[in-house]
Amino acid sequence: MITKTLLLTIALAPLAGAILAGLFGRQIGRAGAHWATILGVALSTALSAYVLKLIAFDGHEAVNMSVYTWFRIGSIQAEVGFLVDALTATMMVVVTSVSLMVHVYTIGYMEEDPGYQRFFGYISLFTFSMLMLVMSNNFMQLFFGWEAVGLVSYLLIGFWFKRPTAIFANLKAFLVNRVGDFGFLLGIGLVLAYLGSLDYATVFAKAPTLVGQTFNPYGTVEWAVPTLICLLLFVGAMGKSAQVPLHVWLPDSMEGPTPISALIHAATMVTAGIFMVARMSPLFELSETALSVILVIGSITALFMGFIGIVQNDIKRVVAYSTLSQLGYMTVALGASAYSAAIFHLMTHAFFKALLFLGAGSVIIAMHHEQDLRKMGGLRKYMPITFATAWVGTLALMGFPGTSGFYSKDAILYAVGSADRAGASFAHASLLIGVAVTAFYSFRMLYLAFHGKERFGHDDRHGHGGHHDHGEHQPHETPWVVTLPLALLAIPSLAIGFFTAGPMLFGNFFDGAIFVADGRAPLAAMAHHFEHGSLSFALHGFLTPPVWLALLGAGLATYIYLFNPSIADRARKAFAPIHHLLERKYGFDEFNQAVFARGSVWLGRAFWRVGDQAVIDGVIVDGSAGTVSRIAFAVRRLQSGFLFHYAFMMILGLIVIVGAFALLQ
Amino acid sequence: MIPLSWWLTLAALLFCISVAGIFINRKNIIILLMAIELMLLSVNMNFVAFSRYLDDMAGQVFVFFILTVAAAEAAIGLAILVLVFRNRRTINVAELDTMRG
Amino acid sequence: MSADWPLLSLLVWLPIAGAVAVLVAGDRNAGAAKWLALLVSLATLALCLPLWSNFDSSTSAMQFVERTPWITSFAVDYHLGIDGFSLPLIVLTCIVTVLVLIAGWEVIEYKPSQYVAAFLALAGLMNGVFAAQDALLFYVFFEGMLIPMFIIIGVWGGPRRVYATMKFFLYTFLGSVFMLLGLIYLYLKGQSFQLADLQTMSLSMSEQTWLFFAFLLAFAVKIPMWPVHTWLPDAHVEAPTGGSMVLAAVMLKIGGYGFLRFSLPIAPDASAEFAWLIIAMSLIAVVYIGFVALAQQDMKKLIAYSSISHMGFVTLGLFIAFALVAKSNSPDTAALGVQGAMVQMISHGFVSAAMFGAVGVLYDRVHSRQIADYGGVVNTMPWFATFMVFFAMANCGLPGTSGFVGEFMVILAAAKHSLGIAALAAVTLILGAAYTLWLVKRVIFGDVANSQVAELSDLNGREWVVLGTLAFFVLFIGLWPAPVVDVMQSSVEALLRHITTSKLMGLPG
Amino acid sequence: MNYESYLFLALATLLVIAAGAVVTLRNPVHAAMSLVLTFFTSAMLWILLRAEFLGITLVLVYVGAVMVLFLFVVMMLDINVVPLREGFARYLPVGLLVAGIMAAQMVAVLGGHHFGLERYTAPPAVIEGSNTAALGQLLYTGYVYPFEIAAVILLVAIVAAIALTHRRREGVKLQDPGKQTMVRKADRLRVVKMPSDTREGHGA
Repeated sequence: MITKTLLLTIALAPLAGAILAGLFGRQIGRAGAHWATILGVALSTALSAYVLKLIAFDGHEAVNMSVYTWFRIGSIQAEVGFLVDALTATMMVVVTSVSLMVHVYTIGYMEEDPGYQRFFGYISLFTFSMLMLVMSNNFMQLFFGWEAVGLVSYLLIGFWFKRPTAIFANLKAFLVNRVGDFGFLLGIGLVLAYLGSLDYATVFAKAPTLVGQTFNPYGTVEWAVPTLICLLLFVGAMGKSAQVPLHVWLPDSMEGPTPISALIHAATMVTAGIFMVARMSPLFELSETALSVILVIGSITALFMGFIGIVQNDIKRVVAYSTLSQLGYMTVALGASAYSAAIFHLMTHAFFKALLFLGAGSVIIAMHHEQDLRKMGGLRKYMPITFATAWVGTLALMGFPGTSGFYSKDAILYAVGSADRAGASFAHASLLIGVAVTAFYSFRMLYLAFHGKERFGHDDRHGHGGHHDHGEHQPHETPWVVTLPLALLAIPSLAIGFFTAGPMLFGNFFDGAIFVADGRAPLAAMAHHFEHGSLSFALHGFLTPPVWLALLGAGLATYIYLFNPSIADRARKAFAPIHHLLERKYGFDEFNQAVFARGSVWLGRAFWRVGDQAVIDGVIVDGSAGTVSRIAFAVRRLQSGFLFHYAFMMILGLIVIVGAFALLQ
Repeated sequence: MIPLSWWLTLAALLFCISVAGIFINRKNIIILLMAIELMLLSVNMNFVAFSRYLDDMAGQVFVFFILTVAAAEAAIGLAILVLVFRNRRTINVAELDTMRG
Repeated sequence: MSADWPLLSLLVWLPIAGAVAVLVAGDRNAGAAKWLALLVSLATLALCLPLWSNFDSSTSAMQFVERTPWITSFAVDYHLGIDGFSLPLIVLTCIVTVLVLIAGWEVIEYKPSQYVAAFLALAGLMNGVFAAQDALLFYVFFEGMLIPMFIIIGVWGGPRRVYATMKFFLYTFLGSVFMLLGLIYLYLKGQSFQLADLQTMSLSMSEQTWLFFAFLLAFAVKIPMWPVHTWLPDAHVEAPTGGSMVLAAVMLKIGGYGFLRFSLPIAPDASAEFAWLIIAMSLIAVVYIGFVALAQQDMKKLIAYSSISHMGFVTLGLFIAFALVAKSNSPDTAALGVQGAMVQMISHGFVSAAMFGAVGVLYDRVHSRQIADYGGVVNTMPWFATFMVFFAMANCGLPGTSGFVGEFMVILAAAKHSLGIAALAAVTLILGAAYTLWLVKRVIFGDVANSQVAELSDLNGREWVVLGTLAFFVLFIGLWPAPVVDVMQSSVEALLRHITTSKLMGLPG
Repeated sequence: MNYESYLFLALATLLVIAAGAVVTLRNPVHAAMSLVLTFFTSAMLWILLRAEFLGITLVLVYVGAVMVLFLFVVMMLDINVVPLREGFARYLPVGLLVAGIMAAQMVAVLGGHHFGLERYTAPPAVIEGSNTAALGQLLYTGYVYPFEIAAVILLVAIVAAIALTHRRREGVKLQDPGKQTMVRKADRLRVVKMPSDTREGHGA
């Protein structure tokens, strides 16, 4: 039975761990810190799994309860409460399990880092915030979780605060998230304005009343209210899930330690936006235009970020851009009203992307914090487990039939294919190309890192060989603490799709949580292929275009990077302008930096110099004081001290008076 | 017979002469004091003339008081003059401008 | 402690008597003077407990009323009383005074007893302002309050303190003179200075307009609103840490409180008429000042500009209530707006006091306020850095901290009225985060910048108490604002009922 | 035009010339003397106006006291006249011009039109009773307080004049009879023990 105490323990266990590790880190020592947090998160994972079992298998109906009233003003009230249904349960399990893996992994990764306790405190605080976000039953608490997660990602990206690039990246991440939150808050404001409440239940119940209403910002311009609300909410999702205009912070967030890249910037936080849109499906279903906008933006992100992934040389950046591209896929799924497919892809992606990130982290440990793919190669001999798990992750990412990635990605492709919304065809095309691109860059990374000749050899060792004793420069497998999570994550990356595809996509797993307008059946096309189980669907997969494209991409990569590396260089010279464009990430960063960062500082200085100091202070405040003293000085000269001047003035006065008297007579 | 206007014109002339006096020699305090005495005299002239033509003794009473005040004023004026001379060794108005603003 | 104690008079006159006692103790035994002052301030804070517990939040009538004739010839009474609006502000004043005394303990060597006495007097006068129900008594406290602050900035301030304190005093004084004119006019018209009478007196539209602008000038300078704000950065930069904390925490709120007590109830129709003007000025304050804060090089100036930007929300919250009530007749959202303004005042009191306290901690060690002189403070002062990041987050309105509550309510209320206003107001989310976190990046994070930062020592016990208490309040209101909101709810509703009934009633326009 | 008007004209021109001399003469003593002449002429004019008491008072008070004071002061202070006259030539035209304008204005106002004979009929040639009696009558009844105040003013003027100019100059030998009488023996007489100088050898 799901009770309030159960849910509270799930949410607060990580918080307790965080407080213990964060504030009392020195007292409880390094071991104490990681045990406290791991126990907290483990407890939370177990209970979440129990809750998922109750809801998924024992048919426990959704729970919606309020913990305490945040504030009540007349009819408007905001509470802190929990809504646990299929969607929440899935997300809870995904968040807590990935967080647990990352916690265990961090023991190895952050071994010699001075901020050990602080790091553990932060990641369990993150788990708490993510759970609050996921489990909330009203907009206020959703926004609380939303920003708390942004805060923790700020703290974690800037964890190594000595590195100037890190503290630049975390400021940038927070500000871009805040731009998203700006739209999000306005969306919430409109929801309150038009539906009078912040609570999901009442909002979703009254949602249909929005359909006819229009909002005219100025003059005769009419905007449909549902579209406006949904677009504003989606701006929030764009900020958090890094969709195209607001994606700039994700690649930079690789400055943070790898575990958080896995936890936050692959599995959980970036998916918050997708979760939010899925949770708000009753609202989004009301507005056709909003969904097409989501569709278009998702496809742009998926395709163009994928292209950048090809030219990246930093192992973490390749995975980061692949995350961006996969998020694009999920957004497209949302756009096609296939919310369940999006959540399904979110879940599978969480596992295999976390796997790839942790694998990359393990490679980085082995290479003594060397992240450049061009200095790696042939690591398969030294790191068998990491190599194997990396292969599993790559296959899942590529969507090789049978792997979980295959099921979720195909679901999205089918959904987009059958969607008859504006922009669906463009989305379908870009996703298909995206499949090939994804396969290409993931295999490129795989080969550069693990296959081919060892480029970390002895020639450039002198570069920073100093602090290494020469005997140990051979990379070796990372300790069990690192490889165990890799193994544990590899299992769901392969199997979870196979087992859960049926119930999640076509069963009534999400019925209570996700609402799809009755006219639309996005996954019908796929269902018809799926009658006789996921195995046959997998085999059938080989006959479908997406898999061919994937194999094509993989083959191309294999040919170039294994057999004939020179092609890569020739290609780079041949398509130099395109390569340059991709290198500079379409100029987003330079543009933002120049226009927004320097622009606003310049504007601030202009306002301050001109507005405050020159106008208000100079003219009005000191100005008036100045004129008074100037007048006073002028009058002062009248009193010259000479008697005759005074006499003259008296007499002139007399003449004037007598004159006036004479004239007036 | 002498119309009242002649008297008033005479007094006005006197007054203007003293004003001219003040304008002309700006430097010598004594002449200034004398010019002030002259002004007072012209004022008294008017008073007497009016009291005569209006047949009302009040004018003359007033002249009486003006005389007393004028005398007092002249006395103190000269006392101050003496003091200024003692301290500054000069009574040239152009050099006495320490009391400026 | 039943309610028969003259709580409010005690709250007002105990600190002032304490100030006199401390002055008598004099500089000879400064230690005794400081301990006595702390004792008095703690006693005053203790008085707040019965005030809060005996306060009946269900009614909006004045409570703990004390009334005795004072100047009989002009019907001026010594009339004290509090309702939902005054109570939280009085409690805020008492808390901040105690913290400020602790903060300035060792730092002030020059005439410490007078420094401490000035703060006690200031506390008493501020309590007086919040409790006065007689317009003239309010004016006396309103002006009296300037004197201790004038001395605090003038004597213990920084290099340009004379210019700053003179500007501060004249600016506020110019504003309040017009208020006095208004009050006198009202007295002549209604033969009474009691606030209750003034509020119910029927006034023609033109009278109301004149009164509205008289009050507007007085309180706009105090808040400070956009065009008349330039005194605040100078005053803050030159004021000592304690002075800055009190100035930011409480004195700015008197402007907002003044709107609630005077402009809105006495001239409702004029307020409704000119609500658009105030909303425009507040939005300019939020956006324009936000950008100006971005370009600051001096920490205190940056925080001063940020508090102007935050106070823009107060006036925005108050005056949207009119538009909401008039146009889309949704009293609840209007109440949300006014509640948002009040909570924003209280939370800004704690947050800005904490930020100035934090800068004070750095200033006590390095004697510089320039951002360029710092860098990588986290390496040598980890605990201070934790506090600073927490308060920075509160300053840019992170949910879970009190900074968020006020802005959240005001933006939601604004969204009901017009999306454009809400959008402009919400810009503070981005700008606030930008300038605050950029400050944190340059000062806290990064490598140890110079030798001074290298030998910084972390917080001592005293600073722990100050920043700890403020952090507690910021977090408490952030996580559970209900108690503060419930106390004010009935007064807010009463105010809204009052300002929606027009005062014209057939009077010539 | 009868005898009276001729007399008036003569005296008036004399008065104007004397007044002109006061302001234009170089030497202050000459100026003082011409001021004396002015006062005498105006006294005569006042008597013409049947205000003989005031005429006499004028002569007594002004010429007697004030002009003497002036001369006394002028002679006491050895004023170097030259610099005092510097601006004379330069400002003469301005002075005359201003005086001229004023005179014109006043004449325009005080001229015949307003104060001519038809407005103010000529007073009776003969008045019974003495002017002094009438003045005294009025002074001691209606204007008693002002009269007292005038006396006080004079007293104040005297005290002020003395207080201002009086100075105690040190080094002035003067006797103080009071101190002289209070002297005692000890102040004046001091008994000193001296060795008696016998004839041979001038003492031990």
